[in-house]
Amino acid sequence: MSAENLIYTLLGLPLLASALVLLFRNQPNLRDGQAVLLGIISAGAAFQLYLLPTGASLTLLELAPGLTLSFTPEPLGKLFALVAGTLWPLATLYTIGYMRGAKEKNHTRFLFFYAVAIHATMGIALSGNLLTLFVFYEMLTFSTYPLVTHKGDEAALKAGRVYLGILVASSIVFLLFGVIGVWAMAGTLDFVSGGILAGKIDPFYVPALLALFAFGIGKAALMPLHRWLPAAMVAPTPVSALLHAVAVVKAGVFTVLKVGVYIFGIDFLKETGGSEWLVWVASFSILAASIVAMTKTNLKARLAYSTVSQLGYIVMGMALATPLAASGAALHIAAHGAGKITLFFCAGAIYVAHKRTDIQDMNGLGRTMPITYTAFALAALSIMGVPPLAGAWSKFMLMGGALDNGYLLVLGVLMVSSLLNLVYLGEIVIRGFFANPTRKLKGVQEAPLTMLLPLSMTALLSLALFFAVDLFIIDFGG
Amino acid sequence: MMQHLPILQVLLPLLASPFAALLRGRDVAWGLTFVTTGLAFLISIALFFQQRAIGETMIYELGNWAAPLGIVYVIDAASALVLPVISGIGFIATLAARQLVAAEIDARDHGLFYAAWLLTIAGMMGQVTTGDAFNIFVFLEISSLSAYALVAMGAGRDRRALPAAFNYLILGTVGATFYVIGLGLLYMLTGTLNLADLAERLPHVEETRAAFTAMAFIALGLFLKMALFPLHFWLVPAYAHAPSAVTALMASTATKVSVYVLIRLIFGVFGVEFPGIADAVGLLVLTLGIAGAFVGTLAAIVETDLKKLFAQSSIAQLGYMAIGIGAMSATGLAAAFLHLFNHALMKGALFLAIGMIAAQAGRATMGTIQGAGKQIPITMTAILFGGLALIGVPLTAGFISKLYLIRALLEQNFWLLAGLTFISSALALAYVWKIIEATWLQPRPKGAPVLRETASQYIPAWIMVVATLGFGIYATPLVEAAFAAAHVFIPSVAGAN
Amino acid sequence: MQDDVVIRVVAKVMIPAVMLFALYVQFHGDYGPGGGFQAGVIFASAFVLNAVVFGLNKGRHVWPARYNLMGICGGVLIYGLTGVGGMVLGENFLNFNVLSSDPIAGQHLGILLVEFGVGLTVAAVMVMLFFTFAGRTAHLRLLSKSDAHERKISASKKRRK
Amino acid sequence: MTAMTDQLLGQWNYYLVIILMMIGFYGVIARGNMVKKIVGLNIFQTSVFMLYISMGKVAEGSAPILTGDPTTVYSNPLPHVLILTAIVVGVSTTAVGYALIIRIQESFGTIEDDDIIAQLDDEEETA
Amino acid sequence: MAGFLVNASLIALLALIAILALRLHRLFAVVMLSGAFSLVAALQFVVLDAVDVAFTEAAVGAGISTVLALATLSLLPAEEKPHSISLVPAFLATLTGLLLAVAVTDLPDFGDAKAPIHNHVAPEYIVGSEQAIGVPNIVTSVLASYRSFDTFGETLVVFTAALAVLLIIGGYTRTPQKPKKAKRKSKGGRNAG
Repeated sequence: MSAENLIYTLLGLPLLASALVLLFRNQPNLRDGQAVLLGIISAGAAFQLYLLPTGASLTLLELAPGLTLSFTPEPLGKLFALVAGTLWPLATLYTIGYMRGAKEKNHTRFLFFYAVAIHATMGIALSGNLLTLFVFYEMLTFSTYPLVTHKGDEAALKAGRVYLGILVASSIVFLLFGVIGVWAMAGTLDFVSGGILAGKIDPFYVPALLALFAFGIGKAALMPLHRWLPAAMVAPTPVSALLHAVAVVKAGVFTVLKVGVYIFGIDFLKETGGSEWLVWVASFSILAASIVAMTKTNLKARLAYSTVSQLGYIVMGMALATPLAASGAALHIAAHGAGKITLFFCAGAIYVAHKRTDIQDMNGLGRTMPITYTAFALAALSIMGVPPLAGAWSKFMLMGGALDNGYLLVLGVLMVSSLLNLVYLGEIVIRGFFANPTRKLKGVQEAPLTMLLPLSMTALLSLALFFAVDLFIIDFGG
Repeated sequence: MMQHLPILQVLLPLLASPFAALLRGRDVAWGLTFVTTGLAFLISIALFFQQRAIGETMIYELGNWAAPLGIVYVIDAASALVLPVISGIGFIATLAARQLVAAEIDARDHGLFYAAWLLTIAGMMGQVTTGDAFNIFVFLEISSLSAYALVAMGAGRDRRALPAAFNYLILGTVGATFYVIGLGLLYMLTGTLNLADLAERLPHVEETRAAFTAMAFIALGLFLKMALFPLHFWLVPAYAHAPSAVTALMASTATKVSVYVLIRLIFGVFGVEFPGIADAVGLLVLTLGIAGAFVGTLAAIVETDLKKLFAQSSIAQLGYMAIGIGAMSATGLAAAFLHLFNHALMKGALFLAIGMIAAQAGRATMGTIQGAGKQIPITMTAILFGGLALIGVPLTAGFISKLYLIRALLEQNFWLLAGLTFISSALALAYVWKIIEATWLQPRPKGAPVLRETASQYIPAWIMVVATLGFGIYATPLVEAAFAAAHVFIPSVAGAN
Repeated sequence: MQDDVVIRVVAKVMIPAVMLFALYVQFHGDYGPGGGFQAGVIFASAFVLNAVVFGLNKGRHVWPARYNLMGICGGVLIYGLTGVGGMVLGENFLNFNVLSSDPIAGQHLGILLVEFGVGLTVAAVMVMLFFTFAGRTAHLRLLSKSDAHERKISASKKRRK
Repeated sequence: MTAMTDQLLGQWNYYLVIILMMIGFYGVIARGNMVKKIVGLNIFQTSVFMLYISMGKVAEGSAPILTGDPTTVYSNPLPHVLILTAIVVGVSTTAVGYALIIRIQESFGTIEDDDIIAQLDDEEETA
Repeated sequence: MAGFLVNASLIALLALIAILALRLHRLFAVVMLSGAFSLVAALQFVVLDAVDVAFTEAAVGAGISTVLALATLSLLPAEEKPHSISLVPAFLATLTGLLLAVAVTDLPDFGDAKAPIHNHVAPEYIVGSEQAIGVPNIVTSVLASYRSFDTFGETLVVFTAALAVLLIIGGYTRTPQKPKKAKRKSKGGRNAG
């Protein structure tokens, strides 16, 4: 298939899936089955698009002279599309298992918005200019709101309010201004490798403009705009998986990275030093989040804060303004995606099997649910950056990037955060395998296959990523 | 017949009005109004394309007396752009009026009501089309007088409409009188009243203090008419207590016409080179515009009566048009025209939707609409989109005008102003969010009146919403038209888009 | 004054004279000062005088409100349609030359017509204004008393029958 | 001498007219009583008319009614025409204004600005 | 010189009347004074060769306005609430006045035949109307033919005013006397809606 058709396919399949979900709302198996099937197809399409040479472009319509809705898959976008495309079917499969296992209601509505969210994510990944990206960014926010408030009780609504409030406000107040500012100065919004702002803007304004984006993209959960992420933990686990690994936060950091690379341009950032301040903000975000994570005993909350700190890595990768670091950041999107989704899958599996969310109640569980815990351990190691797991490469490249620009302190930050990871993720694994159960674990056994299958696959994925890494390293020149 | 379109545009409603006044029985009068406004709308569209096809200014000499002896009608890129706004809004508002007016005005008054309604529309179109400075005043008074009466009709449900109308009358007349004074000075200096002729003869006397004073008085009068901060205090009560249909009609047209007349006189007669204009109008209007934008938005945030809330936001939106004018550049003017057009659409949608609620519940307050999202989802969605457009979210018309406004400011390196403009417009999020939350995220309180919606109630508002989205998704022709309009006053120097 | 015969008699004489003067102003406007507007005002004043002296109700009978509105609208239409005549005859709106074979005559005709339109509207409007205001504020002292007087007379008439 | 008096005459005329205008304008914006506002408005407008008529005057001119005598100097008719229209507009506004005053008196029992505002404030508080 | 004296004294008289009209508190007197103001203004217009305008001003200002005002007064309290001179408006008025005064200094002189207004458009009316229209009263020919559209507009303004007055005090849409009533009314509206 030609690149154009692939773009259509990737954008279209999720919409088709959502439509079919509504159509088959009364035949659950048909409804769920087609979602998974279409997911698998889209994963294949994403992979094929990833292998195709870049350069294809597709313009939907022109709002105003020089202002279009268009899609141009560049390496970074294709990588993100691949991540989202591959994780979608797994997540859907898992969702079905979870929803049936945990007796949640409104499957149809849930699956519908799930698919719409994937559509928005694809739009973000393939967007050819800032405007398109912004549109799909907002679409993602609004389509995930019903998922976050799925339970519909007071707590869920409150969380939903925080979620919408922070994401919408930040994007309208800062991001939109950034977009308009860029357009007014550069006369275009297209993503061009090497950036479009070089020479168009007085270097004095660069840090301010960058700030508009860094804080405008609330989805990147850069402190202090991270509050919505833990708040959204009230949602069912598949949503957390979607938010943390597949769509929302990934879309956030992806946007930051894309803006840094294709709007500002790495070299431009480097020579103006406009992103230096962001390095330190990111470092703070990394460490602070990790420390908060250690204080949490609720499993999902702890994972949430670990995400916040991991996102800091990616933002920092952009802020370091070296090709190596940027590639590292890009790779980390994939690595952390695979790792974190596994962790959440496991958390969900534990909840379904054991109905517990607090870490203290999980002593010795590893012996009754070995597969889940093995997967959890693998993913945790990957997040910590232990070879032979995907996380190792990305962290390594980030450190290299930090060295290139002589940020020795950043090196320290990365080391410390890895140690902290070891502490707060390791604890869970150790309790699982070696601590003695606080009470009888009668009747607790592995979660249903529909859940085990995805989580073990994603776990293996982070293993595979380590060896096939060459395929996923994007060269941003240098 | 085609060559008569410029006059028919205004003449049709003018002549239909006496008939409407004589008609008893509300549906007859309404039908006549509906048909007339519909025809006027078609004519204005035809004129727009006719003018585009010809590509130059069309002149219609009334009584075949050539200017400056007689009065001429002028259709150029600018008036051709503004006419469809007025006639279009007039048409849609009439469509909605059938229900709104039935709910708020005694049926025996409908004939007179629609007569005045037609006059105010015709008066506004007359101001836009005419090429004679004094004729502007005459039609200004036609539209204003009928507007005072229409606003006062709100007394049928809320007596506060009466003092509102009275103050509106006093201030409106003062504004018009200031305009006449300024015009008198101009006439004394040049001996002509024809706008084109004025523009031609003014340079000979532009160094005089009298010319400057004339400009000051004309500008002041029109500031008052267009409710530019701080001369805006008459607007909110007038819009808030007028009948819903009237609010919908006037909120999206009345002040816009004054903005247009201001542009026509300041740029079309005095011109950007006129000594002192950059400070007197440029800077002044810029500062007042920004101030108005903030004052209006902040007032809207704390307001709980929806009509008042959106009236306040109109103050802010007028501020943005003023900013576009104050930028004193082709892009700025184009932005002003764009926002004039787009804001008419959004406010039309909002006030039509709110009018429907007010007509049912008596008043439209935050309490009235709390949790109404479940009961009248379609109407509330219209309000949602209108609000998003006010904020300037992409894919709505509001985004386009904001885009060019900021660009106009950055072109001149007004960084601070651009920032302020954007912040104030982002603040709109606060009051729009307030409404969204009340409507969609909160439960309907116990014992709250049950709201209903029928197709005939929300279709008018939705026509506007669709237009708002349409011009947000495909704005290219509009942008071109706006720049063409701007280049009527500021010859093309800055690049097209 | 309400019972003052002198005033009532003088008024009876005055009113036609005023109307005549109004007509003069209306149609002599081409040659001297005056025209439709002034004529209309004067014409209306005759009715006002009538109503003031002989009472509101009687005044109303002389010129019922319904016709009044017709007069108001009719004047506007006369003016407008005179202008449209120019259009129909192939020239622009309000072109009077073509109203007759000879331009000058056409102009005269046109001016006559439009001035009449103005006069009609203005007269009708002024009468309407007076009656509406006076009707709303019916306890205008002088009016109410003359009304009372009127009632007395009609009552006595009834008795005679 | 005559030139000087003419000068004086001209300037004086305009200045006096301006003073009239300002008296009227003050009446409009200063007075809380609505009848006073309307009266002030009339004075304001009438003096503006006077400005126009003054500018139309030609020294030793006569009313612009053709006498047939070619030597006669006529004053400028155009301002007269404009002001005729303006006067009519003025009286129309006045009529509407008085009509509103009547309604306000009926439904508020007063025509003083501040009293009405006070009433409305009480209403707000009770509501 | 005589012209000047007449002019100046008339305007001085006008100023006197105007000030009185604003100072007095008895509305009846105020209205009467404003009528007088119009009459004197009419005189002034005659002096300035504007006979038509004088005629109209007298008929309107001293006639209609006064009648309407009296009709209105019969409803109103006889006295205005006493006010002290308010400073801000006075300041604004003076400011506007000064602005105008500055402008006047370089306007063409009063009665100056060389002023642009007497040499640009007006002459064509004075000379041309004879042949083009053939009506001696130039005002009439300008009013009814050259600028006939303005006069059409003027007629429409009168028409509008009539509509407005009919709607406001002649109409059927009444004000609910108490806020309570308004609520009930609105409820009715809701049931209808």
